[in-house]
Amino acid sequence: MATKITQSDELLGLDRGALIEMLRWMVLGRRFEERAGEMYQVGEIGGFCHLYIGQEAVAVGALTPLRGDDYVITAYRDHVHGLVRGMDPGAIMAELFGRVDGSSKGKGGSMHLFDAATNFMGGHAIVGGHLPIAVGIGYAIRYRDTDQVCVCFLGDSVANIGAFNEALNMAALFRLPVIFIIENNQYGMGTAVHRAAAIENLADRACAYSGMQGWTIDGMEVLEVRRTVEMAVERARTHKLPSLIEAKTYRFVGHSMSDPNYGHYRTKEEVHQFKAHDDPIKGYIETLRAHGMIKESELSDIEAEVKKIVDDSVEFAKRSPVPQADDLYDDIYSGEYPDAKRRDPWR
Amino acid sequence: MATKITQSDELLGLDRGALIEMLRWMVLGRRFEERAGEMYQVGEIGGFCHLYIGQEAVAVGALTPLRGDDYVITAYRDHVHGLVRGMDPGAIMAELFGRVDGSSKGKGGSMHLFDAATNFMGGHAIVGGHLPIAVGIGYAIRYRDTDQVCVCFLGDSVANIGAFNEALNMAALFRLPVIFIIENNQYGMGTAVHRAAAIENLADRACAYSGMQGWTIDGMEVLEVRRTVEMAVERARTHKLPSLIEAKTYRFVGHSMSDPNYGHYRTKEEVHQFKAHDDPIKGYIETLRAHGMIKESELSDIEAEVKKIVDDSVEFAKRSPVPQADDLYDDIYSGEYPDAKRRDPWR
Amino acid sequence: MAVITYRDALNQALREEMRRDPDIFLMGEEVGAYQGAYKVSRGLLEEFGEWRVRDMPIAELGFTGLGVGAAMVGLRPIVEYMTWSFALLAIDGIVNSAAKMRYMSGSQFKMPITFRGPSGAANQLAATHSQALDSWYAHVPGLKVVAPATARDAKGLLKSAIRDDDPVVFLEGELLYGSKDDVPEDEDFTLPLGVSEIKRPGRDVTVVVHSRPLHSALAAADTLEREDGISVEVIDPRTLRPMDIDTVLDSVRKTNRCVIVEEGWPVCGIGAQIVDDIQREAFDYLDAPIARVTGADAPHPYAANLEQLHFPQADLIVKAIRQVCYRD
Amino acid sequence: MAVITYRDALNQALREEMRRDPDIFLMGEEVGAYQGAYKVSRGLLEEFGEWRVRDMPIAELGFTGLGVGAAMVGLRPIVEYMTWSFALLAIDGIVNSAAKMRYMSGSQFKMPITFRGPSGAANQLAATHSQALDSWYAHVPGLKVVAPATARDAKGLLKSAIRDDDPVVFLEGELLYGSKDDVPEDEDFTLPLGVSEIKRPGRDVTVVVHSRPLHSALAAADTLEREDGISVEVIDPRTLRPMDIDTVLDSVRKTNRCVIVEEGWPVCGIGAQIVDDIQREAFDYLDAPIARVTGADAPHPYAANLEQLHFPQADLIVKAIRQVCYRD
Ligand SMILES: Cc1ncc(C[n+]2csc(CCOP(=O)(O)OP(=O)(O)O)c2C)c(N)n1
Ligand SMILES: Cc1ncc(C[n+]2csc(CCOP(=O)(O)OP(=O)(O)O)c2C)c(N)n1
Ligand SMILES: [Mg+2]
Ligand SMILES: [Mg+2]
Repeated sequence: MATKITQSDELLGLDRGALIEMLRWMVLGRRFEERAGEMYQVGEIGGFCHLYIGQEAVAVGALTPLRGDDYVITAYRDHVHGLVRGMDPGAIMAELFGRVDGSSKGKGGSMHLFDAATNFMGGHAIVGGHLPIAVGIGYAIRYRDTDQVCVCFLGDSVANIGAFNEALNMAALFRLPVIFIIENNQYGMGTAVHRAAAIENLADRACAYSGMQGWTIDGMEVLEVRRTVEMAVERARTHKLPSLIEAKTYRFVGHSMSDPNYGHYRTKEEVHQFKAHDDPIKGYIETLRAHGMIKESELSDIEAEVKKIVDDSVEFAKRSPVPQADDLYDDIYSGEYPDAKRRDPWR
Repeated sequence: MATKITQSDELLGLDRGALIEMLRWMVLGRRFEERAGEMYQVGEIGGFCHLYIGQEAVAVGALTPLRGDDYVITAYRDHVHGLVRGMDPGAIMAELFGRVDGSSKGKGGSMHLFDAATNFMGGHAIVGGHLPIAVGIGYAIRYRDTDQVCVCFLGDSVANIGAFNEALNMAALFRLPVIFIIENNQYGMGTAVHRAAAIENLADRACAYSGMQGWTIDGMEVLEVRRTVEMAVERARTHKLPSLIEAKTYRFVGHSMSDPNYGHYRTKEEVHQFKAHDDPIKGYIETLRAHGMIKESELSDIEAEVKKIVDDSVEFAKRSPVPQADDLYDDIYSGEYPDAKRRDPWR
Repeated sequence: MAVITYRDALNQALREEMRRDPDIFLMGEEVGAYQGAYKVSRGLLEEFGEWRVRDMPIAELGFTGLGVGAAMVGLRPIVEYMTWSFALLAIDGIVNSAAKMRYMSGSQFKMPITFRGPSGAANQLAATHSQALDSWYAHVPGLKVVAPATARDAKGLLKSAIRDDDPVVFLEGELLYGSKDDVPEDEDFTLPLGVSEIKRPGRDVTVVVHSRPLHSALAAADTLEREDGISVEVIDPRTLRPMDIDTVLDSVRKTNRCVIVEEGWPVCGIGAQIVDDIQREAFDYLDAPIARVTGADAPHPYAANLEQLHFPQADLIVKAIRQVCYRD
Repeated sequence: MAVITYRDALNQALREEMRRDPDIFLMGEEVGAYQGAYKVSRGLLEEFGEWRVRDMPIAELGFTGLGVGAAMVGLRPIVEYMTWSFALLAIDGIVNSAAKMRYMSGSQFKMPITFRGPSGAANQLAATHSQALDSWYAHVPGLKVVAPATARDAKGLLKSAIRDDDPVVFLEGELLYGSKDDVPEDEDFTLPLGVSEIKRPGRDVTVVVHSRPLHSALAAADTLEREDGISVEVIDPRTLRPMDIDTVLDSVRKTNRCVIVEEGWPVCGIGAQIVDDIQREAFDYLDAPIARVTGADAPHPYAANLEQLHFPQADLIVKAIRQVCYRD
């Protein structure tokens, strides 16, 4: 395990622009999700909608050090990963609204965001289902002998499912440049990690795969996440070795929009405790302040800028039309789907 | 990892009767399999038939310390486990022949032996498929609060499949009295272990599950296997803790009857080397001799006794009739299968 | 009798059976502390304790096999899938281990296990979370498959499924949990597996339909009665394997026309099998080809309007019935 | 043209396609060093090296997903299952990841992947190793499903499957690998997906059959011609999804009688769907109910005599044809 890094360290040698850029992404992630939650409440968004509020340091710390030609893949709690990867906020919001200008033309929804242009490979809703896909992307990288990497985010519960073992074993066996980042937000839905996983630190499961390095880090500190991921990227890009990073974090909201913030499985106090004392955005602002890296006016500038982006995304989504009936049978096959009418005389 | 035990040690304090009993089981296993191989060659046995020749020390060392009310489960290379567990040799041979007096009335075949009377829970042909079943048996033991244990044998390749992670995690999480014994015979079919598993000693994967103890031992030494399993049984019976034992062994024959003894994936020399220098039966006889625990006449007595058992099993199998056409539709449901004729007017 | 929800009917069935037989236990994701993802298991952990109401890690294959193992040694597990869509990961356990154990062991081991959970689409859960694979399970000898459409059926059939010594795939309707119905409070109330029910008697055309689309079919029948004077007989097989096709055949021999409705995809669906059975056994009674109304032959889209279009809605059923009655 | 085995025809298809396109790679258990469990991939590791012919750990779900990921970034994976029975462990990867990726991403990602391997029973492999789940795959929108019965079809269709931009489930016959046939050596030889072939023309009755039972059906046709003077038209759809049903319909409109044969279990099988299609589109042409001959509605037994009984053998097909021709 790496030595503990704290944000009061040397700020990773990043310049002020880069440091503030990270804050901007975190704030955008937070505000976008808050708005998505509101839009869900008013019925513009449906289905399962899993918000990322509280976990922003993980996606931002992990994605900012990547190159544009690297690959990123995650589970269903995917809006902020998509945003920080560079997806158009309007395309995401429109997707959540189920509109044709959504990233998947309204067909994928919240859990299935994709963006080929930014190598954002989804948005996968079956727990563990995307780990082997990440391994396949890593395989293709080695197949083509490039120095790209693939970053794969996963929830804590994934450490207990079968695909985890298969994927990590293959990644280590074939020496693939894949970085697995467990976002340990302490619960898989309503189940505390220790009630599901027979191990204390999930990253210690790296021990089962030689060549795999494990790190357990504070996922509330964006710079710690970034530094660790930078080390993992170096291992992957240069040495073709996979890593397993466990970022300990917390979700401030319910599992999905249909789950209350607290309830049977965690107390109101616990949630408030985290919000008050372990908010990754507040913490990062403190660090920047302590180093004199941010002016107060910049904070409000960021908020204003982000608000406009989010407002615009909602406007864009609202203006976008819903799909047409015929779209139901599009996007199934590469060509026309010849059987549609035969199988379906009534629609 | 446990300290290395050698057979020249104190013979585990077993009396001569018990020591010779173990030899008898090993010889029975060997001769039974040799005969099964012959019966396959002459066409009395069909399908896939996986022989255990070379691995006898594992089953015998692991099963002899168990109680009658413990449970045993394994994969498709299962004849000898069934035998040593106490199944009737005739019922096994008849099953291999596909006859009604077979343990499964001829319906299961070589890969699917079962014996409810001896708590022999199969005989499972899908790699990894029986690990969760073993966990369920362990769960039932705790549910009923008895001090039984469940011993689950698995091949080396199973360490790389998903069910392995799910099963071992659950066994550790719920503290189940399950002992997983990897029979590492160095190949999964034609794939050397190191070409499939990104770890040197498979038992080290116990590190991923707290409460799970891992041991890597010499699976060619029946007393070493037995001593280790005795320790694991104690952990399971008394402390409700699971174990993962890796017994390093070797199969002297092909993967199944349709695979030659050596070929693309291993050399003739390698096989001969093992047969000449690491035969578990020869080695055990040496140990017994060195300790003056066996008379030469006893060796031939055992061979004669075993030969008779095997001969009788073949006789029994030959005399047993093949199933009747109507049996096709039996054993599907607990009651009559009412739809059979409607679905199947022609048979 | 009391009017209760489908959810509560299932809860009653679980509770009553678990009280009756200490070998029955329930397991699955979030069934305990969280009170069930859809609250079907509400209160059971408190009453029966953690060994009988067990929260599982997300490991569908693993806990399916756990159930199989426990059943082999005499317990009677109930395995809840948070949704049947996730059972795809466990399908080897269901099809190879559970369904074939009796056969492969020559009846040495029975398999009294119930696999249950919500199946089919809910609201906008999109392609991975919406499938109704009823016909897959019905395809497999060794399984029994049950899909109740009402609270009463849910209770009576779940109790029978739990008491059954064979593995039962019990498909609940994700969108039916809130639907209400008169349900007997009697602990001895059960409904037999393998018996169809005529949900609405009629003379002119037979509609065969199970699970949620039953309600669309009943609505369609109302419309047709009112607008076209067509009298529709609606039959719910309720058990898809083994299916009581005789009730369907009797009806078709009377009405001479048939429409089959299901939520799943069309190709090799439940309806295809019913068509086969009818044409084979009542060929001469048919006055028109049998029509099928199914879920669209497409993955499930997220967008609300497209998703609605995917369902076998009442208006489509009306169209189909008019056509088989030559009224279009 | 050369007379070669089905196995070698597949080997040729793989080799030719891999030579043509460097993005194609093959993976699976024992495909490399061991030369293939059934020797279909013989010699390929030597020619193409380990990145293009990759031995996999026993991790069907994992390497299926590996293929999906590689396909998403532009490679064209061929995933070999040692047998399709083991693909049950990977079915979430096939059905949720591969089949729906294009839909869920709004066509941002295509899925040019071929899943192949032996399907159905071999000799006495018993219940876990013998299933023919053709109808399961045919059920799923997003998949294409191919099941060749001859060496020629195997080569021509596998090449097309590999070139196809959609996920193709390619079901080989475990007992067909040794069967021989005239196969074009031409590298440009392909056969289109979705086209049925009349394997034997006839006048009196149509038999629809795919994969290994084709040969039983042809044998049955010979018997009937000889013994009963019944002229049987045998059609092999070859592609089960999308199926060229028009060829079948044309035939039935001519013969007015039909028997459908398949190796899989009966309930919701391929034949059920063909029955549905025929009765819907050629209802008035049928002079008798359509009959089906399928694998027995039972798990596969080990005993040789029982297993033979499980198959849709020629004698059963003869019986069924006689019945639909009212000659029994
Ligand atoms: C295979 C599977 N089983 C169950 C579910 C239902 N489910 C969705 S999210 C979830 C909890 C996952 O928790 P975790 O991995 O910790 O991620 P988090 O939601 O905390 O980000 C469950 C059980 C699923 N999507 N897939
Ligand atoms: C899930 C699954 N995949 C593939 C197979 C085919 N198969 C049968 S045995 C075997 C090799 C297993 O090797 P190992 O676990 O080391 O056991 P051993 O045969 O050496 O005893 C394979 C690939 C199978 N039975 N199940
Ligand atoms: Mg979590
Ligand atoms: Mg092995």
